Amino acid sequence: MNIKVLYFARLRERFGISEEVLELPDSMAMVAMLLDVLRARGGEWAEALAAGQNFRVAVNQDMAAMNAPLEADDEVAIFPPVTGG
Amino acid sequence: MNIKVLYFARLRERFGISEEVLELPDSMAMVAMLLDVLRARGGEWAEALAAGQNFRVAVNQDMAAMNAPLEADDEVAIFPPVTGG
Amino acid sequence: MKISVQEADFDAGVEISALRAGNPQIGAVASFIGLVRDMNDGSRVAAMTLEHYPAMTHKALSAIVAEAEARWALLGCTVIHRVGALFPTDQIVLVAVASSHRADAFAACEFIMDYLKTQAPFWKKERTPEGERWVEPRVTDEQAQARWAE
Amino acid sequence: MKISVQEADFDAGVEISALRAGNPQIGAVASFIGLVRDMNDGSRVAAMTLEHYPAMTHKALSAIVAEAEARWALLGCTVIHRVGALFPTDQIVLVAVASSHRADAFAACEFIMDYLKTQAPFWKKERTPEGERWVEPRVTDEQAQARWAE
Repeated sequence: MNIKVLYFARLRERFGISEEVLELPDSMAMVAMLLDVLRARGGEWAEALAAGQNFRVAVNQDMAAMNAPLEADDEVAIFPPVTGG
Repeated sequence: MNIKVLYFARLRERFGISEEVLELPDSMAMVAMLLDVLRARGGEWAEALAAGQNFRVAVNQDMAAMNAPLEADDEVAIFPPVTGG
Repeated sequence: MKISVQEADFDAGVEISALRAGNPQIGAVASFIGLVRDMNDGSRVAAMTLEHYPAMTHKALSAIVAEAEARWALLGCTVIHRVGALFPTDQIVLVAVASSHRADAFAACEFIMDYLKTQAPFWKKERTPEGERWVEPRVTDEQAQARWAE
Repeated sequence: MKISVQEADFDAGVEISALRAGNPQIGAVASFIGLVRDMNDGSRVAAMTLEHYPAMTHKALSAIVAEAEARWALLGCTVIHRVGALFPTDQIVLVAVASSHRADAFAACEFIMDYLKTQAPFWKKERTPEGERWVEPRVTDEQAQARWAE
């Protein structure tokens, strides 16, 4: 299934990419598994998304936990803690 | 000594007077004693200023307690609890 | 600190702009506007008269703002309170507080309103279908002020 | 409920007037304006860029306002947040809340700001003499949000 992934702010700059479409096996339909796929790229990906790093995930524009399920064509965003206001 | 006394809002209406100058013996130099003089007038005065009635006193434009001292030419104001804002 | 007691209406936007003008240390402005409602304690209110104790009003408001400035790190404060005849939807009071951070601005603004409600010499008289009546103090206002005591 | 995410500046006075216009049930309007300071974490700030996640921003702000409306008796709410390039003394955000009584207006206004600070997808990048840097989240903002949890 295809998952659209967006990156914002410091993470967008570190990864050098703002948006991509990943094809995941249907068996990997969870936020934590998507993150494993990204970490497997190594380098900045492994470092910035390591357990204990301070980042947030939204699924279809709602804040989501690591065990949130994913479905085909979902939009997942990965970003640092927000600092508006 | 002379004490200027002001009345506001509901108390001004009940007493039918907004301002007067009282001559008090120097020995009665305390808010509580001024109030005794006023209560001695009877009628609305005795009723509205009775112990337990909800009114406030200011001396020289500062909120004051019953045992606050008075000096010649002080300005004492007697009024209901405030309701601005 | 700007304190005004006046019959005239005020422009809250102009006051807030003036309060923060030219000070780049200000990161937060909290403000409050109190308005005349057309209903109070179950009666329709057609109009209201705000009486005050002129010699004391400015002094009392200054003392309240000075106390707020002692408690929080403020960068400016404006308090405007109207007196005289007022009608539903009219503005009664503006409190605007500037600070570097929002927690100080919010706390000081609410503190000033709570003290103004119980310490500043204003009295409201409402005109209702049942006649004129003086507004009664609210227990909740006393409680709101009391929570700031250490 | 009015929610806007925009590059353009806003006129807080106009927004507050529009919020309360024509509703004589409104007795209280609490509002907050956040501004760009010229100093943050010990460095001078020459400019700032506010990035956001457009598809999510409006949805997140709407959810925060809806939660405030569920908790307090509100009669209107306006939230405006700017994005793009901003400079010291520029306005960043306006939150204005109307209610019958001041306690509800103050609480809801502060609640919305506290949640906006930790839940709405905005990120600030500052330009300082030492170069550009992303603003770090503050522990005090997390704590401010946490106190609203039951």
